[in-house]
Amino acid sequence: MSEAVIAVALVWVAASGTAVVLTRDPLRQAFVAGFFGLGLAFLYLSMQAGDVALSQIVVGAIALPLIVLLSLAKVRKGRE
Amino acid sequence: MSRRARLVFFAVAAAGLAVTLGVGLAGLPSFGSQLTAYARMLNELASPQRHVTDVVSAITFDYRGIDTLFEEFILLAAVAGISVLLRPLSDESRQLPEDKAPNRKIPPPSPAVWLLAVLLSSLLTLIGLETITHGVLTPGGGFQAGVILASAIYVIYLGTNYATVERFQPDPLLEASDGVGAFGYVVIGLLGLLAGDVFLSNVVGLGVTGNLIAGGTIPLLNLVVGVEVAGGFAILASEFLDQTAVIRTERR
Amino acid sequence: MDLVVSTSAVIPASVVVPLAAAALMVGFSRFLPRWARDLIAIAVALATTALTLILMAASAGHPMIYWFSGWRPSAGMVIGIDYAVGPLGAGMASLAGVLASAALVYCWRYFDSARGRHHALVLIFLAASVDFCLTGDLFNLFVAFELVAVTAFALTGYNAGHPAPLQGAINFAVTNSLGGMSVLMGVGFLYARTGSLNLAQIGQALSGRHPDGLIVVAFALLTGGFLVKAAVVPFHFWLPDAYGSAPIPVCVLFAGVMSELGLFAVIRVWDTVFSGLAGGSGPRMRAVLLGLGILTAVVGAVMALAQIHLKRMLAFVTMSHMGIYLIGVGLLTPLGLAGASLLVIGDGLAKSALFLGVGVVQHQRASVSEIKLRGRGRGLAVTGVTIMLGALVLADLPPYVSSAGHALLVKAAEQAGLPWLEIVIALSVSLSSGAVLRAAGRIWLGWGSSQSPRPDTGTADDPGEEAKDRSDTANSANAEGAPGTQESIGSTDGGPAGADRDQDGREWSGRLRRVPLTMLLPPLALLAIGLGLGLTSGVEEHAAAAAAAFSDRAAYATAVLRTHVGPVPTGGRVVVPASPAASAGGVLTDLGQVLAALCVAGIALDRRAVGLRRALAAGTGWLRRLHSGLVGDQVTWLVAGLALLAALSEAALH
Amino acid sequence: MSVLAYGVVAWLFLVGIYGVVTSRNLIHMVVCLSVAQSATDVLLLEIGYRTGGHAPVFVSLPTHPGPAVDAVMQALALTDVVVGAAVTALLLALVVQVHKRAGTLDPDALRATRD
Repeated sequence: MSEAVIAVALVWVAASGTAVVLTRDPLRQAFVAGFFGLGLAFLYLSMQAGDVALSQIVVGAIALPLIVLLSLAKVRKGRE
Repeated sequence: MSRRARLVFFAVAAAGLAVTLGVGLAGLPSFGSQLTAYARMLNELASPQRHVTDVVSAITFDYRGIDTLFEEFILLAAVAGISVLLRPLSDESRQLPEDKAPNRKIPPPSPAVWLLAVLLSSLLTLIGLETITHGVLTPGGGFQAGVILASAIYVIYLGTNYATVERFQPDPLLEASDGVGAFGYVVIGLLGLLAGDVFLSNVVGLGVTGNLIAGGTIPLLNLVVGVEVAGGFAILASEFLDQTAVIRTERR
Repeated sequence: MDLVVSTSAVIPASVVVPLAAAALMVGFSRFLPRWARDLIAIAVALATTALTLILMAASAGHPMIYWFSGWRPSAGMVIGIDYAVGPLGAGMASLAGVLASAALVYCWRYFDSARGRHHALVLIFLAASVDFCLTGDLFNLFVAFELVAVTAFALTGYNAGHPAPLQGAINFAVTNSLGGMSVLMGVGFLYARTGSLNLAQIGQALSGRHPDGLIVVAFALLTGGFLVKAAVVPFHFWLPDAYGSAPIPVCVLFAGVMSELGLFAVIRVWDTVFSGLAGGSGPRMRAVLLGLGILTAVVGAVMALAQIHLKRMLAFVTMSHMGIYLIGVGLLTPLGLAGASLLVIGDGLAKSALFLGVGVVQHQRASVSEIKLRGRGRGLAVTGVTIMLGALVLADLPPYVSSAGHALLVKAAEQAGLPWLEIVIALSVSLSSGAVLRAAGRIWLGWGSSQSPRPDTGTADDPGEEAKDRSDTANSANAEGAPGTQESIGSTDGGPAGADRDQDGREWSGRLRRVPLTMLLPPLALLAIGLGLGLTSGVEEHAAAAAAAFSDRAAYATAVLRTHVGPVPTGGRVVVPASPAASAGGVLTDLGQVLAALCVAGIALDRRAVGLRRALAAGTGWLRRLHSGLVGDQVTWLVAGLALLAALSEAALH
Repeated sequence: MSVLAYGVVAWLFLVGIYGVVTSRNLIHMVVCLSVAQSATDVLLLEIGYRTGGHAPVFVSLPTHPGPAVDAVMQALALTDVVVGAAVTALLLALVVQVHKRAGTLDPDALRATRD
């Protein structure tokens, strides 16, 4: 059973990773990256790696999106 | 190279790298079939020797403690680098944040949102502190808790405005916590040296397995790393926020 | 060779002292006056250098093993992380300490309002370099690799007021973090196969076994990642962008220490892990490494000759010398390694002196374009002598330690039956030193034409770039009074302003300010150290003994694992054929190189040889176009390089 | 299962690098680089996985029957996540400043000191 869960998580991670690369607009990409981070955390949890899953959630859900969105706000403001 | 030439060249190179990775990955033992002797030994030894239940924190803070010391300084260097890179330069100035700018009338945050922000922020702080203290027992620990504590500050910004959050994160305090956290890790390591043993060796009583305060120096290191990471990520977020909200470059 | 598990506190102190000082400086630098920050940083860097020198002396006879957290191996199974301190590693760490101290002293006036964080980053860089040289654990090597990289990204982009350093930092950051990922995958593969992360134990597990696909790919990924940091062709494209635009004191750390760490890791991993593999892969692997080394040396030298931007020229000189060190290391013999290590020390000091000299020129003349500086070297005589002497030392001027290294390298090449290597080394050294001598001749003696040799003016030195280039010069106003907003390094928010910054850069237009001593002395001190080392007797024997101890895999494994493994090493001393005839021959070849460099400079400056120069410029046009500075191209080259290296190591190891 | 598990590692790494090489926006490139970085974490944890293994937490309660998962690999992956976050944040800071000074985010339009 756990192997099936890992397989699902692997497919989710591979698909969302590709989606992150293919979405060229950085704003939408930030959200897809959040989804990709969640997939990674789910994969790590399914592989019994609690510590790494927690730090992936924390980095992927809090640190990375916050910084990417703030950078986008600065870059977008600079353009007007 | 032109973009097309680069794409063709990349396709060939990526095919080569794919074959290389394929050959390497094919040599690995099949997925989930192998547990190395080193891992089996540590899984058995960690709990009786270090009186901790979470083997991963025993490995990160004791068996391979010097790795984590350098990992903390990677974070310290990154945060110091970012605050150096994003500092206001001579042709830039700190002006009124956007929500206070004269030509923009932004309604003050409604009390309901402000209350939600306070509740959420205190909840996150509790979760952060709990993650630090339980780092010895369950998955979690200094780094994860530090980021959660830093996010507790930024929930206030989401709920209110820039001026309010500025009060909650004075720069001297954040820099001090960042520096003290990293320095604390070194001091705890030096305890072993001062006691005549080697660097990072455990000189603090081990306590009873399963208790919150058990595992000798591991809870202390967890706490110190939590302080450093909280200060570090708070500085990180405040630098990016300052760049967005406050710092303007005079158009030459 | 007795085995000692040293519990001396010097080993952890050499890493912990700079780290603790950096942490305190990040935390509390805003409360310290500026001079206090500089003094503390310099004192800590010098203390670290002293500690590593003690380690070098103490570990001369036998490797000193230090187990952190007290976890010694039990039943042959390594549990904790160890430092295996040998004379070669400690020597490299001492060089890092010396250069960091020189850079911090140079910073005293250069960055008048340098922030405490800049010094903290330099100290963390130093600590990471020391850990890189001493660690015996493969994953700790990766963590030190990343720590050196992170501090280097931030220091490269320090002049955030100009696009060039920032673009250089981005190219540098993207390629080096991909190199780091490749190293980490190599570590994962080796752990999956041998179940250990300790270099000695992995070496034991692999010794005598025939390499299969996984081991070959693990070698290629590890070595490829380290070669990215060592800036070897085809991984080198980030180097001119990063070194050519970083602030001068940072260039000293990069050119003298960081690239050499990459090569140190390559030979450390080969000697302790892969050299025990069955299948006699030594000679074939030697061919691969020598090929890469020769390619890097020649490409670096030719590109150096084609530059007129002084810092980019020195970046390519650094790359060319990395190729020469790789030739020495690639011979895979202790004598070759000894020659390469002496060259690393001698040339490292000389390259740093050159960068500091160029820094003085930029600080006083607000330009780094050889053409624009033509004939404006008067008043900077000391710097002129420093740069010319540094260029001659790079060409292995006899009394200097680098000429001793060159002599050892030539002997090693002969012993390996490849005497023609000496010609390749002589060619690339004379070209690269010739380029620097040409620049010095044009600036200080006013020879040569004042037009840029190439019709296209897409050089980095268009007036706009150069006018803004004064960012490195912190607060000095440009004597020519060109407006250009004065980007001072310090921020406006209360960094204690140096006296001359208050008048916002107009206070000395016209009167050339005297070059501060703290900017003049470090280059001379570095050259003096090189001369001193060169004159001490027996430096070759020490280097040869250190290299022999370094490349003795069985002795290393025995020392680390404390169980007698395989035949007890005889610890045979490497016979250094220091017969007078050989050393006389060595001196002759060195002088020959120096003369060749002078001839190259002479031809390049001679007005009549315009046709030759234009032909050379046209001939290397395609090479210069390859160095496009685009991060997409550089990453593509990196991927191609990894795949190529995997194919070559497959052929070599099987 | 091995092919899927290890195939995802190679796929993520190459897709991440493809994103970096063909990117037209520096922020997009940095996020693609973090995708490639996560491929190394997945590889480390896959090497450490043991079929039917439970998390390396040993409480005194009746433990899960099978062996535990490799805790050393989790410690390495933890360090790698931290390194990835640090490098990504540093790169974003560089990108913000490059946009301010060079005015563009297109990597192909950026010219380092070309010579």
